[in-house]
Amino acid sequence: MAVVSSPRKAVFNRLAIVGVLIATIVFLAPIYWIASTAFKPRELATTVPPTVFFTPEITPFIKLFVKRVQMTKPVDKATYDAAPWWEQRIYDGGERVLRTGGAVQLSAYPDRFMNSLIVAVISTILAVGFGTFTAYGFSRFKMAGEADLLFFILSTRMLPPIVVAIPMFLMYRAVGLNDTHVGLIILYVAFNLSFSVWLMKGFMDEIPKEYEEAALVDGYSRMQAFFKIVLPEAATGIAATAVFCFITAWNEYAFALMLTNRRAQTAPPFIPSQLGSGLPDWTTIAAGTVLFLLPVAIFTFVLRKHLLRGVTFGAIRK
Amino acid sequence: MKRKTLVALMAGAAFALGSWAAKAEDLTIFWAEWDPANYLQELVNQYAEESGDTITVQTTPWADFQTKTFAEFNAKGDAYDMVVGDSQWLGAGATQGHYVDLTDFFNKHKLNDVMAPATVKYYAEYPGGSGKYWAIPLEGDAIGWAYRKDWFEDPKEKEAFKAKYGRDLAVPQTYAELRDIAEFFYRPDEKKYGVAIYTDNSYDAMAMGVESAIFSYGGDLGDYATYKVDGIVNSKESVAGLEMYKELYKFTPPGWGKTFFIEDNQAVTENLAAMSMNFFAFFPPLVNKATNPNADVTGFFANPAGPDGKRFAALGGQGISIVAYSKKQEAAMKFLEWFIKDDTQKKWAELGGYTCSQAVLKSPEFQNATPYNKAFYDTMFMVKDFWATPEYAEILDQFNQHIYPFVVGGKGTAQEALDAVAKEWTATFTKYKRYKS
Amino acid sequence: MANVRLDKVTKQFGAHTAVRDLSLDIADGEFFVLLGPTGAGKTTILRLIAGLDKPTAGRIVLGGEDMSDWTVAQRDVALVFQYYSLYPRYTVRQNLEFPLKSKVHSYSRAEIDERIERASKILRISHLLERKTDRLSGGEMQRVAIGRAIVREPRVFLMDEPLSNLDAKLREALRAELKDLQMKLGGTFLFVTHDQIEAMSMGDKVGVLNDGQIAQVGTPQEIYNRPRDTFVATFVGSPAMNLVPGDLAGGKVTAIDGKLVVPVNGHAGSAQAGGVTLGFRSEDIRVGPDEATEAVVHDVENHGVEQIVTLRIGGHLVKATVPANVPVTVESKVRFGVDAAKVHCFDAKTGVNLTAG
Amino acid sequence: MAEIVLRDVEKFFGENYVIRKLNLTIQNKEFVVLLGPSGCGKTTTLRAIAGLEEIDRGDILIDGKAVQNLPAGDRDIAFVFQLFALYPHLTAYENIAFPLRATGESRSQIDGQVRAVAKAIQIEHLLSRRPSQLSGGDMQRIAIGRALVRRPKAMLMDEPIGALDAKLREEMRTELKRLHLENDSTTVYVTHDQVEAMSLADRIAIMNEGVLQQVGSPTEVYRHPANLFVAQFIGSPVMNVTKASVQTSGAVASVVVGEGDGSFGFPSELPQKMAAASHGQGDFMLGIRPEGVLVSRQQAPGYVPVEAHIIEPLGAYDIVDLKVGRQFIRARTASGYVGKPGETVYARLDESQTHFFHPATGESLNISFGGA
Amino acid sequence: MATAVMNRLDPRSRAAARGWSDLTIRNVFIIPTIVFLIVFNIFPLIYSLGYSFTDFSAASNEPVQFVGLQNYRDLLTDENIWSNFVITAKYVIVSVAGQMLVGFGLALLLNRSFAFKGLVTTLLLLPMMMSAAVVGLFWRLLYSPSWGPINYIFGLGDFAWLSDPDTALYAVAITDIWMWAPFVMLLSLAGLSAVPKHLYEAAAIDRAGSWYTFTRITLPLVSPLLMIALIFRTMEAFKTFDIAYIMSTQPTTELISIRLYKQAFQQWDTGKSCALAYIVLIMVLAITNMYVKYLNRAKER
Repeated sequence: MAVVSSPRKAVFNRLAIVGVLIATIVFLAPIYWIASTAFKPRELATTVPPTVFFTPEITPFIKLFVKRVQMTKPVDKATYDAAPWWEQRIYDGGERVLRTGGAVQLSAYPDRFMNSLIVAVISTILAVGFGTFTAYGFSRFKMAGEADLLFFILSTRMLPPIVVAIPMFLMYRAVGLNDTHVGLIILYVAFNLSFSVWLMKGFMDEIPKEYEEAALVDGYSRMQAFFKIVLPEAATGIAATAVFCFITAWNEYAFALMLTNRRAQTAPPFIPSQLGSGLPDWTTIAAGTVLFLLPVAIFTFVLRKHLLRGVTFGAIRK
Repeated sequence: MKRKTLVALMAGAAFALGSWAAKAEDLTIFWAEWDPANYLQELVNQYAEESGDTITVQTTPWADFQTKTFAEFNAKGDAYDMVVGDSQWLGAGATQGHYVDLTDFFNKHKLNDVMAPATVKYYAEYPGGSGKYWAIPLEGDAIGWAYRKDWFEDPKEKEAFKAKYGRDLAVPQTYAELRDIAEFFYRPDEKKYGVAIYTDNSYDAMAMGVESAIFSYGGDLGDYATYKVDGIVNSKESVAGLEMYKELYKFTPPGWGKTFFIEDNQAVTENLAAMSMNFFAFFPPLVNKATNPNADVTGFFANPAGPDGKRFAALGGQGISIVAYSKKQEAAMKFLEWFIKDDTQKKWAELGGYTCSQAVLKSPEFQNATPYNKAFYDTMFMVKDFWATPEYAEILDQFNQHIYPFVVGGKGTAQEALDAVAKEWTATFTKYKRYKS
Repeated sequence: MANVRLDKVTKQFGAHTAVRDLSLDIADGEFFVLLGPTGAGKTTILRLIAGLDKPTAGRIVLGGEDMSDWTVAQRDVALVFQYYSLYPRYTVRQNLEFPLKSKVHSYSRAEIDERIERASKILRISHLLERKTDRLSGGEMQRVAIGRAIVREPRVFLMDEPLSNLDAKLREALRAELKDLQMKLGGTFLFVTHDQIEAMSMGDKVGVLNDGQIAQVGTPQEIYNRPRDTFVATFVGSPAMNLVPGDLAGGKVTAIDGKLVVPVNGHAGSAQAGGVTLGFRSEDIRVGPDEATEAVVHDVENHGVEQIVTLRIGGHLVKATVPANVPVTVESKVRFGVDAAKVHCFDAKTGVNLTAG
Repeated sequence: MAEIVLRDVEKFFGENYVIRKLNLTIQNKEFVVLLGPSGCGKTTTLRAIAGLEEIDRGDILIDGKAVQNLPAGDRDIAFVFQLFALYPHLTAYENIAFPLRATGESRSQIDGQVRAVAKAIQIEHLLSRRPSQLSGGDMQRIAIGRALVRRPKAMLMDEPIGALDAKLREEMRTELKRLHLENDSTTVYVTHDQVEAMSLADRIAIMNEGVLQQVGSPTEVYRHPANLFVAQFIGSPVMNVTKASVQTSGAVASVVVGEGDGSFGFPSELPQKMAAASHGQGDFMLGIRPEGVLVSRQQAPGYVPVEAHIIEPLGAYDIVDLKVGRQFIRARTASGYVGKPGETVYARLDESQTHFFHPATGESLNISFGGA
Repeated sequence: MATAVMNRLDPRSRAAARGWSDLTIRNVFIIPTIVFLIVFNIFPLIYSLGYSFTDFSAASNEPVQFVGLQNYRDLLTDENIWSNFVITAKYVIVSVAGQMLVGFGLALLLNRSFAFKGLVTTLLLLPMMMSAAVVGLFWRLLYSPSWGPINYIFGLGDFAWLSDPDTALYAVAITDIWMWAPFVMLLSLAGLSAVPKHLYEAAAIDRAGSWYTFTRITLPLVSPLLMIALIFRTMEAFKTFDIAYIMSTQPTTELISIRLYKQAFQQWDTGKSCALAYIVLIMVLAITNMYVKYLNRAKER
């Protein structure tokens, strides 16, 4: 199905594809650079010109997961030889592993990562879930002042987080939600909910109401019709919305920085701290970044079809 | 998402939520994210073996250490039992009730005699000379310098230097000498530069560098007792100090606009600079061959003197305080008693901590333990500190706001910058009713 | 099965009145067609009966019981939609099972299978049972939709233009099938359409709807031959009935600038003299050399068995059905006359038919 | 104005043909309708002529010039789309002016031309409206105006009134025809509606599955369908088609429909004609339009008794389903002629309106009887 | 088939068929969200509005004093604050304009079929999936004249992106563009694919050239979606905190959010911070409202 085009246009078309490839390379270069840094020996991370060929190693990932400390003098040979291979890698880097008793101390990364997972997953489920219900409500039922309510919902997204952060901080302090998972989850839900309602409303409007009405006529209640018919149909929209909400919650930095300390702190404020204290350790921080990018990238990649289609649906019709 | 995975995730979440409260028995020390905190962790692990109380050293990056700490204080949170707080916070910690008064503890253990005088003065006592103590000096620190011995000792360089400046190329004793050497080694064509200094203004990095120069030049930041600043912080000595700092910035590597300890250390390891300013706490990586290929040829010296021979260095380091909102103050007190023991202090120094114990500092073992310990020992008796008033953060920000554009941006003159600082500081102190009239 | 009665039903959507004070009786076992143009309120009436909308005023009675407070599920009616009539992502079988698995019914697996088998046999969709609905043709989809309605034997079948998205041939075929089905099942059918051919060919009774009100109810023949007003007259029949302004005087109508004079019978003959609208169907026009009125052939449409000739008389256009074998060329002159027995005379203002009672 | 020639045009989609060996000449000023069910390739053919679709083989000539490799804009043809394809953000005026502005004509010239066209299609009062404020009919008029304003060599229309409702369609049909009459533009028109095709076309080209089935005037294709497909596609109600065979007993020939479901008398030359059409005595497909099925309430010579099954009253006439054994044959009768379903009536097939088709290929056997 | 037995539902199944009424469902579906948003978005705002008229400091236990409009007066006459706003405006304009240009440009390039289109599109989205904090950190390194690859690759020598007060803001903006142009691209792609194909065909028939088609058809029809992208990105750019905070400490890059952060969480001047937050909020609302009005006008057509 192609329009007959002039040779000039065909050339242009080919040029455009070349342009896409170049743009992709340019856009991906920093990410490639970060990813390759995650496998570099520390001293090659910041060379100019950048080191392209090197023997990849996983030391950065080992370092990411254990608590280390700078040594002032080289380790003695006996200790070195007695150490397992991964610990030797750390000795090679001029650091030693911290231990409590005999046990290796893990770094905070696994905890923070887990916190991120808990907070992002739960807040996404809640934001998308509530958003879906509310969008359905707005889409199917009449309500006085509906337009105003919808604008109100959208406008909550406009608030700069810092604006809300101060009273939020005070409120949380008052009720003891500071530095808790629940506190962060609530915050991210509040932040994403308006967006979710807004997007899902677009999708719900697109689903013919005849489907549910058919189910009503067939002897089902509206709730059953909603769960059996509407929800599966809204899957694309839910997926697209979830991707956006997840990306936002997963990467949120400012609130996580201000409202959590240790118990509930997520990874974004943590990763930059891996830079080290004596010498910059870009490899470890790159390793942390790569691992942290993986879940969201996989999530997006799996749902990419929905995402691309989803954006079309939701955004065009408001 | 498959239902099973979802269930698994929820279960995982529930488990994680449920396990929050688990560590209630432990003590927590809050500090910034750096190696000394790790050494401290190792030290307290030994305490745990002896006493049974486990202690966790909780850390956060330097950039938000202050924010985090005060957010927790202001929330009257009990997340931390002890805080290794910056010396400048002492005022806020003491007057706003965040710190437990340790005067009795101090006097009982005669810590005035045990700890180095400067550390007691700046880390523990507030207000100055009041005899009230809020912290136990824990980590001594100050500004010092690393330099490239191989560059300095290269005969060709020595000859060229002598030809140009009419004296020998040697470790600088004054800022003027330091400046000349920096200029001498500043060779952008060879990707070699003169000096690496602090320029990050997000916290106190740049202020520490600048005040070192100002103090050595005979200037000061004000009268800490009367809060008088005009005519002091913008005195001609202070202005000269600031100008010198600005002069040094000319010989830094390119793009040296947001630098702190990491960059300054990197300047040494990556052959960028002949001399590099840093806190002593960050020198360990420079003497380890694994982390610094130039470890063998890296030397250290104390902050140089000003034109009048005055010699000071900005104080870093911290004391440890007990948080007033902690529910485990007794256990914390018990730990501090253990911590001030000579043995502990020795151990602390061995692990890599900068003890403030005079006995340990004076011991030859300590002074010879590393190439920079001697310089550290020298420095610790000529340190001066920034303001420690409760409104410290505000005046630090004001200081940065004017110093930074002058040094890095080349805006205005040193006099203008410091005049503006004096004006704003006066206004701020007035606002907080610091002046008795 | 049950009869349906609408009793003075009004439905308003905001300021817009979709159905106005409408009463209607549909007998048990009757195939009733609601015919009307887009926006006449046809679909609204179906939705009111199904319970998908609530009437603003009036009662809806099903099998003698007032259903005003019943929920959709309780009413136990079947509804076939114009669009989106099948559940997406389901197979044909799942679609057919769906109404049998609701909480209000409790059928055994065996019974469900049996019903599906029977329904799919009747509709000739047995070979499609395992297919996903997005892989069906339009005709198959509508058959399945009807199948979903008949598996559960509802009290009333409601159909909202189920054939309008199909192509002509399929429509013709399904028309006969539906009619046949209704005769077999003996159910009460309420069928909504804007296509007068569908209405005429299928309905036991046709209700013509205009602007939320019933314009006329009757058998197809009644509607066609004795339209109550100009709306029904033009809406039913293809090509539409010719309407020309005329003057009634002395039992005769003079129309088209005096070029057409027709005697009128019935009530109209005795009606008051004055402005009227004269109506006659295209098949009631005779074209031949001996006829009274001269006209120019404006357009000829070949319909195979016959031709529809548009005649131009001054500024008026009139359509005539002419056998296929009569040669007519565009812009040539012909003469025509009207079968006086079949003309209708409408009040010029109200449009009410003055001819028939 | 132009002559359009399609020569051996082919297009495939993977393994499947979309258009197969299509040869068709559209004369200058001719109105040709491409007719066929959806997916038959008619729209693809039209779009290929326009340059909206590439073809894989063959030539498309406009005024003798091969254009298959030219982009649409260079072919100087106009195209009216099924869903109007009006530019939604432009007013009616701007829509009509678009093709002129695109080629950079002067402002005053454009204005004159737009107003002239608007007058011709009677939409002068709508010029300042946007498409969303217009009815379907008006939108289609504007789409046609946009095509006309260019004075293109040819007009191509893709189901231009398919989206309108029945009444409007009827009106627009007449308008389109008059417009063609006045403009004399070569027109290729695509539709799946045989009524439209019959009433508009000078010639109809019927396509099925990418293959051209028959080209001819409406009367030709109605009266002499080349094959079963055409026979059943043209005409409403649909032509009755049933399997049948010839039976001769003495001088009397008769046609037995279905599996011996009923037998109708036919002129005795049928067997010879069959033989001449080289089809022997085997089965064939018999086609007869409803109006060729003659129904009588009384027994009459040649008429056989049948049962009326369903009666569809259509006003001017009725369609009656006659039950012949297990077969149904639809007849067109005068309105109300058959009283009610279940009645027994008598029927005969009018041999002059009977068509005979090859049972396997569906091709017409070209057997005909003189007028009844 | 027409068995009379099944014509009526028994009363039990009729009751089962009742379920919740539509009104109940509507309320159950909508009200929790509204309440949630009020509690966690609006209530805090009211809370901080109250504090904005006081000298409250979250860091002290001193009694709170009502100061009226003093905070607002101080802020609106504070030159530093104004310079923060000017910086923010500059940043928003540069960064959003860049994102729109790059994003829409990318979408135009991508808006054709080629192999691996889906993969390429998803890969292009990677930057916006990263944490702004990490992005800032790495871009600081990328820009570094001593250690970063950018100057080396582009042969810029010692060009000091972030240390030069005049270029630092643009350097941050470039990073923001890199990160968020994909978002604009995504929305633009959606907009482009939503332009009915037959309009392009009509334009081709109408002999419109590529440029004419682009300006007269593509652009006007994509503009509502571009507008949505613009609104979102402007809102977000106005709120920018993390990237700029991590990348640069230049006074020339001190966006209003950073000023707000310092004032609220470093100096603990809570009352004044609340007032400043309110000024920011009003500005964002005003800008958004302007956009939304324009968008509605564009949609009405």
